[in-house]
Amino acid sequence: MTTLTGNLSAPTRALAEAEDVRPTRRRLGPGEPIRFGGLIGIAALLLAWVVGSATGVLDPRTLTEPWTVVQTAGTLIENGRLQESLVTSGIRAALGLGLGVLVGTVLALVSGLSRIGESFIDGPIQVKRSIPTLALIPLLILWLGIGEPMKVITIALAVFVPIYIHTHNGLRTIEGRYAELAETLGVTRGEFVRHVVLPGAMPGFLLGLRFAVTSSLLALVVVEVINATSGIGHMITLASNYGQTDIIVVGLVVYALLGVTADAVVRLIERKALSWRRTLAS
Amino acid sequence: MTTLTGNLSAPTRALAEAEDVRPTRRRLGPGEPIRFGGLIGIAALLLAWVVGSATGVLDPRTLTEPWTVVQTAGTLIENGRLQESLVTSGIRAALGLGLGVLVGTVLALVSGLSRIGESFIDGPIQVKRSIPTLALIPLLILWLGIGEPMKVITIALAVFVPIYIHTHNGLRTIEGRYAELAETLGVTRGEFVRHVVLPGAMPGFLLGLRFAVTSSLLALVVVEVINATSGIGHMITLASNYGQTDIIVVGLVVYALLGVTADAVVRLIERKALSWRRTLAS
Amino acid sequence: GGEQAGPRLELTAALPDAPSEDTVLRVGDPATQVALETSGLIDDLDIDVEWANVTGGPKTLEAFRADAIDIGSVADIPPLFAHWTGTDVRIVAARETVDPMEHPTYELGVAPGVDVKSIEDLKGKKIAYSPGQAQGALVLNVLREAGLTQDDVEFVEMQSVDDAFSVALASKQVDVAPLGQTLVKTYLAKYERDGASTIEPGVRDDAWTLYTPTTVLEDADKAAAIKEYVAAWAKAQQWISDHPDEFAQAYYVDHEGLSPEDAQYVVDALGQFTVPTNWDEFIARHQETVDTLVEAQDQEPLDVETIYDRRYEKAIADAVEGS
Amino acid sequence: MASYAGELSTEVAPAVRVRSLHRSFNEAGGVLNGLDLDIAPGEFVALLGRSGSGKSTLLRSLAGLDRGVAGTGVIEVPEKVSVVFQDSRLLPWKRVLDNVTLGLRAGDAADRGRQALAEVGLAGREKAWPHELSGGEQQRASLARSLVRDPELLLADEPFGALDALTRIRMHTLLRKLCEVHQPAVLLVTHDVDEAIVLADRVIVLDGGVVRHDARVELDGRRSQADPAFARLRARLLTELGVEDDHDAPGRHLDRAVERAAS
Amino acid sequence: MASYAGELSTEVAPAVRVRSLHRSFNEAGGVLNGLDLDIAPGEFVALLGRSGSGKSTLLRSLAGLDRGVAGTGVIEVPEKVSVVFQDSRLLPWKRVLDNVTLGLRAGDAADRGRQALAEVGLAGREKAWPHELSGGEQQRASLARSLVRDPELLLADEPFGALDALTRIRMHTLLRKLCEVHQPAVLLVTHDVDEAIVLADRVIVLDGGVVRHDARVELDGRRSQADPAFARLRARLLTELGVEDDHDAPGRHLDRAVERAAS
Ligand SMILES: Nc1ncnc2c1ncn2[C@@H]1O[C@H](COP(=O)(O)OP(=O)(O)OP(=O)(O)O)[C@@H](O)[C@H]1O
Ligand SMILES: Nc1ncnc2c1ncn2[C@@H]1O[C@H](COP(=O)(O)OP(=O)(O)OP(=O)(O)O)[C@@H](O)[C@H]1O
Ligand SMILES: [Mg+2]
Ligand SMILES: [Mg+2]
Repeated sequence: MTTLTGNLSAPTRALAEAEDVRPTRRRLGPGEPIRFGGLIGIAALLLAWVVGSATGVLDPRTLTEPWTVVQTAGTLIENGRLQESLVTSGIRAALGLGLGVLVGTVLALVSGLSRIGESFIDGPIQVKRSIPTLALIPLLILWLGIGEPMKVITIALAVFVPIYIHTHNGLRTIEGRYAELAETLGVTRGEFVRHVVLPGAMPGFLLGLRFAVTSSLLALVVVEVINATSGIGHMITLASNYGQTDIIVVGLVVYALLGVTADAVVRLIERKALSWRRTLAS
Repeated sequence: MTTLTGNLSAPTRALAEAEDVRPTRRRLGPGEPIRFGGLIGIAALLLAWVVGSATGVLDPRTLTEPWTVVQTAGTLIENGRLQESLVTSGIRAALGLGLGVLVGTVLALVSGLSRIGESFIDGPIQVKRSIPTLALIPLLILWLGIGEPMKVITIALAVFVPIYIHTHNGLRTIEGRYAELAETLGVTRGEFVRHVVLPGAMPGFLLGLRFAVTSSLLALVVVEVINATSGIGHMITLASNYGQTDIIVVGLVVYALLGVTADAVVRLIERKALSWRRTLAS
Repeated sequence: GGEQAGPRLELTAALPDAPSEDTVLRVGDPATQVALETSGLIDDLDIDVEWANVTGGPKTLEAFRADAIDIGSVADIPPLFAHWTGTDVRIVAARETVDPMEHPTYELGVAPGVDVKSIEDLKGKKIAYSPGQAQGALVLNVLREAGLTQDDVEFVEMQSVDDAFSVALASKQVDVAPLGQTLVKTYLAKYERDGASTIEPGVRDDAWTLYTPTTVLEDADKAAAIKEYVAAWAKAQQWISDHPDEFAQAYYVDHEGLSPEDAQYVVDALGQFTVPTNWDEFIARHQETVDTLVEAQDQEPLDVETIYDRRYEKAIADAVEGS
Repeated sequence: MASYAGELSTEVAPAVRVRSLHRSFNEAGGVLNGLDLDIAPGEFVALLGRSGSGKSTLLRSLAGLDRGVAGTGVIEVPEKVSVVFQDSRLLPWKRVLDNVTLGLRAGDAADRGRQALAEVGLAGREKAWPHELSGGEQQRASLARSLVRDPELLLADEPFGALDALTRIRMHTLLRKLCEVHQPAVLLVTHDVDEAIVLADRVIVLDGGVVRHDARVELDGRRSQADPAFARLRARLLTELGVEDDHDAPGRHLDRAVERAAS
Repeated sequence: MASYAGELSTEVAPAVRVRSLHRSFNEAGGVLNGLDLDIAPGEFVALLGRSGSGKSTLLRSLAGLDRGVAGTGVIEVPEKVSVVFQDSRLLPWKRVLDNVTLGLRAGDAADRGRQALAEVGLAGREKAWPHELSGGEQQRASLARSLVRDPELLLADEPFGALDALTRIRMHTLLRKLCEVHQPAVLLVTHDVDEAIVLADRVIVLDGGVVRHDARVELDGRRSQADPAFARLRARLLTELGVEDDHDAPGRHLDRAVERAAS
């Protein structure tokens, strides 16, 4: 007998209404999510940093001590540089992200739903993503100048690739039987896209978005090297030219915070938008 | 009546055995793949380059003409630099890729199958991927020196992130009913991983591999800046130091070739390994 | 630094004569490596050297902090920033150009169609400015020389990564930008017909140094090895000046992948080097640069003399005069 | 009842016309081997056949869903075809009502969908996700989806397989009512011979890739198993399907009787 | 035949013991409301009930698959439980044989799997992908997977729903044979009252979240619809399920008769 408690046969024990004895079965999935479990690893990382710095295992010239970083961040906030950088970079990243997501999604739809579209779009995108963004900058400067448009478009170029690939892949791996169903329901192509393709490709799209968000942040470091006077990327580049490790580390901490938060937000959206799924995770 | 041919009612026309009249139904999926369709877009790109260069629309000082690139490539092959670079970079990328794929997969399995594992592993990986690789280099140099191990590990660090995220995601989105099934079949955890988790997460893993392959190539540009004397990345960096646009473009063409080929190989593997799927694409 | 540290040496103590047998000096100085190897001078160097292909300020500094190399070869700006950001370094060798005004390391690139004939014309122009890089310091020095202040011009902040400056010039995003000699040739070759030009900066920018972390100098074996190395280095610089064609071929063509014409151009442009046996003037000019940076970039004032290890001044002098 | 196809002369153009239909999935052998079939407008045909005999394959051919499958033959079907798939095939990311009204372009689509759901006994479940429905409920939702769009041809692949007796009878009644109103041609796959006889104007048996048996149901009025004609037709169809007598259980009960006798 | 549970006294520990089982998916109301059930070792129980009455919910509870579902109650089941799911639930990435032998730790797993497939009429399809099987073939593959592992308790959720009459009889025979050899306790969900009576030692009807009706099948030897006892039990069960008379079709045929009379 497989039961949770062993003493059920004891005749004195009444079967109370609230009793809940279920067969124990080896659980193979990952089980219930741990509340705020995601923070444990980050806390461990922080702890390692603190301990490593305090004991001198980590050389402060390579990785500034956490307390110095807090202090430097304080100074940067006091003189307004950090906030200013955040706002500038935030606007750039958001614009680039928005543009990239839009372009990536549209291209993925065109290429995903028509073989002709695919044969024209897919190859060049594979070429694009094989080429370092850094190497494209001279071309972009020549075509777009060194102002904001160039920066936003460079970010968008970094963003649209994961969106395209994931959405295209998500779309193509929608189960064929749903397309069959749609065909027999006589839906228009527009309805098919809206009701079958987009929701079906949504998991792929959202995974792509997780990468796109990070890409938009990372692209800042590349674009803010050129004609920028503020921005997180500019702050980091400048500091690394001067070798100001503490400022670099402040920048990286900001990156980590932004990255982890953005990722958590996308995953929250994922959980909400894909609540219809019954997966190993749920 | 919805038929392919309109003249079926003509009494003279015998219904030959080979006649094949099927109901026409609006096709909503992408349809049959076009053979070598993927090359059309790339061919178009090449054509645009050739025409743009020939007509002078593309300034050769920004984007070298194709013929000059061929010529430069010829020179580089003659004096052996290209082959040497390819071999050096190839070995680095392959080692980094192998290591990264291994580590990424193992971490994804641990984190995907246990909530404890996830809470320790997932956060730090999100932090890692929010931070520009370039910014990690000083730390890696500190810990690993400036030799080959540092280069291979930096590539592996760039590679393991997409592998981890995609495999983890693929694993978590396996349909819950298959885990249920496995539980009732009384399989061991090992069997569960082998027969349910790995094949179920395979589509995700392979998508991750597409990104990993590109990442390993792109990471070359970053690592071969440091104490390298050959390699494609080194070649490009050196050439851009000296403004040798033609060599840069040769490097980029090599990148594009490698990237597109690698991607095509992974997609071929995908088609073979996932032949059990019935999707919009098939 | 190094795996097995030798006996400790005070920074003021006399340099020991010879390092112990197993001392290995890790050097990031590919040009000298090529010169030594090509000339055969390497045979005279009786210490073990492990060469690293690391150049430029940020990379050498990184490598110092990671204890990956012992000595680096850079212009005069990186040691300053190393100092200002907390890595204690010492300059152990200095090099100048024989005819510095004729052979500047950098020229000022002028965008096509922009009328700049001399540095006085810079007034009101858009200048690419990379704080923290040698190019940035050069721009400040040029302005000082021209009697202009930062307010007289418009700085466009951007980093001089790769050919970013020449691209910015070509697309007329900036009017003026400092270009290293390696880029001047390609820039003019491409855009001279559109009206692009370059002018000489009119300030000296030829200072070149070897620098090393003080921790390395505190290791008696390493300090002794560096004494050997700077001597060989000095001879190598002389050899480079005497054999420009051989060096052009060996370094710029074979090692760096330039075409022979470009290599020739660069070597000609850079001119002949000389290794001063007395550093007083060198240090005085360096102090000027420091003061400019302190003023323009709000850096902490520095008596530059303190980051020179003049024990090696004598070692070099002995070597140069002895030969 | 002139609308009943069974009573029409053959001059009227059939709603479905299939001629020498061949389909095969591999070289080994065909699933359909020269099948001919006519269904008159408004006619209700039940399709019987062994598991794996090709019933779904035929339905998919008629629905034009077998593009990739090798074969020849002529198929003519009306414009508006509606399919009830063997799996219920609800879009997992749409709630039940949205699944039912998908592609419905009437202004009152939602109302019609709600009504159809009520008719199949799913009133109040409009906002449920498909995975929250029981097997039979999913099947009924998928039935509602087909019925709500008034097809000229209804292809139903075992639409009542997961339903209990009472629900099944209700669905029969519903289907009959709708057929009377809209007069679609119907091809209904079922494994239940009784169901076939009760519902259909004609029962065909698929075997060896052709229509092996084609029986018009000549019963009238209340069709009951008690009717000897019903029983005769039933017995004939079961024989066609290879069953000597229904629900006989030679193995166990015989054995037990023997054992008992021996003990 | 002492092994038949129906003939055992109640002192023997039951294979399955369920006490006041409650399960609900939302606040609105429970699906199971204090259900009690004992199944003796080796006993074959058929479970009838309306679509949506909670049959699958009960089976999932017994299989320990409803961790997330709110509820209370005591469930005791044997160690080795095998489940035939309402959907066939074959792993799409494994060929049929691999699906059947998954987790089977016998040395001759492949042989046993092959034999099981042959027994359910799928000989030669070992290497097929699940999507290449017809609905009924998938169901049989999933049946083979459960039968090949000799469970102490077999929970089968409409395992014959997609099978034609002949195949169904064959599967009945197979199931009976295996039950006789291995004597598992069986809880089989079915919508077919005849099937329930033919196969089971006991038929229970689930309604309102409790066992509403519990009938021991006292028929012996050959169980045939012709047997009046069979017919009585059948009628009683159908009444329990809410059906007055089976396969009556008041609507259409009556209407037609009336119309005919009027014309
Ligand atoms: N995609 C496929 N590839 C290969 N064989 C297939 C495929 N689809 C169906 N078959 C085979 O064709 C035959 C007919 O299948 P079909 O689905 O038409 O049967 P069916 O009559 O609907 O059976 P059931 O009553 O079990 O649903 C079966 O033997 C099946 O295995
Ligand atoms: N995950 C769920 N969330 C919400 N409601 C559910 C869920 N699963 C089942 N239900 C509801 O619980 C009731 C019982 O479902 P169950 O699947 O047990 O029915 P069943 O008796 O097996 O029916 P059928 O014969 O149609 O398969 C149904 O009304 C169903 O809609
Ligand atoms: Mg079928
Ligand atoms: Mg059920």
